[in-house]
This record gives sequence, C-alpha cells and structure tokens, in this order.
Amino acid sequence: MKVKIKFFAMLRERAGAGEITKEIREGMTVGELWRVLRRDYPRLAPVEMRLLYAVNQDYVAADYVLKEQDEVVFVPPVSGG
Amino acid sequence: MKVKIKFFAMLRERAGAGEITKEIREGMTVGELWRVLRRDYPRLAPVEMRLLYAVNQDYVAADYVLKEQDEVVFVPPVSGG
Amino acid sequence: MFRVTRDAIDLQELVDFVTDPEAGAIVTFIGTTRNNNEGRRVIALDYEAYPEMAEKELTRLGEEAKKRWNIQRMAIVHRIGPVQITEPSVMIAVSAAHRADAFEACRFAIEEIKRSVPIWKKELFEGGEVWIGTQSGQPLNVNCSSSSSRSNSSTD
Amino acid sequence: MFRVTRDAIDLQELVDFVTDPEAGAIVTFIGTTRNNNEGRRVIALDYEAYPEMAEKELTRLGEEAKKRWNIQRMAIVHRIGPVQITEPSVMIAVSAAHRADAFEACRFAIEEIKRSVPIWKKELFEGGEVWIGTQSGQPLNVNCSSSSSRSNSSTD
Repeated sequence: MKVKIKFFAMLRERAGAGEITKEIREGMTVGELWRVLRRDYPRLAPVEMRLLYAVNQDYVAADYVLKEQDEVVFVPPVSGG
Repeated sequence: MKVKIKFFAMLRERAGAGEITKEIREGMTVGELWRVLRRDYPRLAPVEMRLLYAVNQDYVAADYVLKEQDEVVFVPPVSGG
Repeated sequence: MFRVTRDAIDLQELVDFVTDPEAGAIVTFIGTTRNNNEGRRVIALDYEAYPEMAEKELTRLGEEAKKRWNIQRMAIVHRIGPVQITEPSVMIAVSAAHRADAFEACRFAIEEIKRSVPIWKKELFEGGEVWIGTQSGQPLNVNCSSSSSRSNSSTD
Repeated sequence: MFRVTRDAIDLQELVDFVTDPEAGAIVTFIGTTRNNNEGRRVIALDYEAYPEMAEKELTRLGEEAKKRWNIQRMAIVHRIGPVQITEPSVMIAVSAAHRADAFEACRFAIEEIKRSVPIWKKELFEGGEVWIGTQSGQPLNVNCSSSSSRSNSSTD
C-alpha cells in the first residue's frame, strides 16, 4: 500500500524533497517508517533530534499503524512565533 | 494669599464649577482647605469618599502647606482605563 | 508617547512608535466600552481627565515600568469624552526583547492607570448615570436616584 | 480567524475581528524579528509551515483557550516566508469581558504556538543560517559550518 510523506524545514533540506509517495507493507507503524526512511535517505540518518509524528494533520504516537493514503509528516522541533 | 482650585468629575458637578481662585491664610494645609471648601460648597459636604490631594500635578499628603499660586486638586477615586 | 486626547486612538500609531529592531515582542492592551456592567445596560462611557497631571502620571508609570522590566519602548494614549460601545478608551503598547517582559509591563501599566492616574468615567446606562470609582469609598449620589459611586467598571 | 499566510499581517483586521460589545478588554501579541540572537547579528528570519496542520493546531488551541478562560473571540495569523527585522511574524488578538482573561489567554496562545504548532524558522545571520528548534534535541548541522539547531529564538 502507498502513503504520502511530506518533509518540512531541516528534514526537507536533508531529504532533498518536499513530498514523496512510498510503498510500504501492511501493518507498518509510523515509527518503523521513520527507521526505513533513514536507510533510504542517508542524510536523514544523523538526525538525532526528538521528532514528533503527524498523520493526516494530527499528532500520533510512534506505534500508530499506517493506512493506505495516509499523509505522514515527521515533525522536527517547532519554532514558530 | 491666593491658590487655584480645580474640580473634576463628581466634585466638579457638585461644586458647580471647574476652577476657582480662593484667598487663604498663610500656613494652611491642603487638608484644612478641603474642610473650608465643604463649608463654602454645602453640596460637597456629603462627599465621604476617600479623596487624594494633588498640588501642582503631584500627589501630596493632607499636611502639605499651601503656597501662593499653588494649583490644588481634590482627586476623587479614579476610574480610567 | 504618553497622551490624553479627545480623538479616536490609532492602534497602528502606538505599535509603530514602540517598534524597535531590538524587540522580538510587542504586547498591546485596548480597553473598550462594554455593553453591560453589574446588570445595567450600558449606553456609553464619558471620560474626564485632569489632563496635565494624567500625562505626568502616565509618563511616571512608564519610567517605573522601564526600571522593573527589560522593555524597549512604551506608549499609552487615553481618550476622554464620550466613548461608545466597542470603541477604545485606552491603548497601551509595549515592546521588549522577550515576551515575558512585554506582557508583564503591559499588565502593570493598565493596573497603574486604574489605580493612580487622574481620569474618571461616568457610566451612562438605561435609567441613569453614575460616576465609577475604583478606590474604595462611600457611595456618592449624583444626578439620578439610582446612581452611586461604584467600584466596578464597564471597561476592563 | 486562524490563518497561515505569506502576506504581511494587518493588526487592525485582527482587532476588528475580536471586537465585541460584550468585551471590555482586547490584548494583542505581535512577534517581530529581532536584530540579534545569542550574540549573532540576525539579518532576517525565514518561516516555513505545514500549513493545513498549522491552521488546525491554531484552531485547536483557540478552542482550548475558550474552555480555560472567559474570553469572547480570538484571532491568530502567522506569516511564513522571509520576515525582515522589525516586521511581524505572528499576531494574536483576544477579547474578553475582563482584562485578566484576555492577558492570560493571549499568553497561553503564544506559548502553545511555540510548543506545538508545526511552523519552523530559519535564522539568517551574518556568517550563516540555522534552523531554530524550541524542543530539546541534539544539534543538527545544516548548510553552514557554524550552524546548528538551537533552542533560542530571535523573536519572542
């Protein structure tokens, strides 16, 4: 199944892309997807900051199980204001 | 000697005047002047609220001794804002 | 900028005045006329000031705020005369490098205005009018049978 | 009104939006770009957002504020893209019957924005650029030898 992944801020710069579509196996959690992406994009690997996970514009826990067409965002430390 | 007295808000309405000049004896304090005014203006007599005293645009204590040409204001409870 | 005026107050003028390249935060307070107070239907407020002393006291409280907090600039404009429902009677703007100072100094300014600046408001309500007094004191009947000097206020 | 925009923010529009006959107080917060941060000379800030989620989070925090305080209306507009020194990046306006609620809800809003709304700023300073991060985390080197992810900020 497919999910949409959006990158923002420092992750966008590191990934070299703002949005990708990725084929994943059924039952994968959002936390597992992040580990997969760090293999796909070696420049994400050194990112050790605390990330939050968002699916379909809501924060979720690392054990959220992804569904077809989910929009996934790995949220770096925010700094609005 | 003469002092200038300005009335504001409820005191202005009660005194029926915004500004008066008054001849007073040497050595009179601002607190004493208020007692004199309550005799001069009977409608000020029932005023029992806590007044502050200002002379030449600064708050002063009741025992401030008045000087020639002082500008005296009896300050009713303020309610700006 | 510490001013008493009969004219409508221009918020942008205050904000422009306090804007500063060293500031990361601007906090403003606007007091507006509320349509009710203590169960009375308020029609308008009518403000009166001892203008020379009011501006002197506003300047003094601005200097006090600069001593207490790390702020860049402050502006206060208080309107006098009639102020209709939803219209501003007072505006404060404070700039600071950091937001905590701007919030605290702005709050201090409005509390000090209500405590010590010689400005008074008369509330015009359905059925009468009343001078409002925030210091404690005996009621003072003025101009209408149901009126008295009150410690509450239809702006805040 | 909870909005993310590339345009300059109009303070009067927010104040007009929250103006309410039941309100006696309006408090606004404006975040502006400061010319220095942690000893660096800041040239500008460049904001990026996850706009759909940012507006959702702003709306959520506005609903939370209405539960916690007795407020009338709230408006928040956050700018994205480059924001020059002294220019506003974010504006909040809150109206309430009484001033304490307006101050506290406004302060809550800016703290929540900095805590949870998916917006990020890159600081462009003399000698480099750096993504600012207010959550704790390891430094992340980006694009320039002296840059790192920092928990301080040149707006406040």
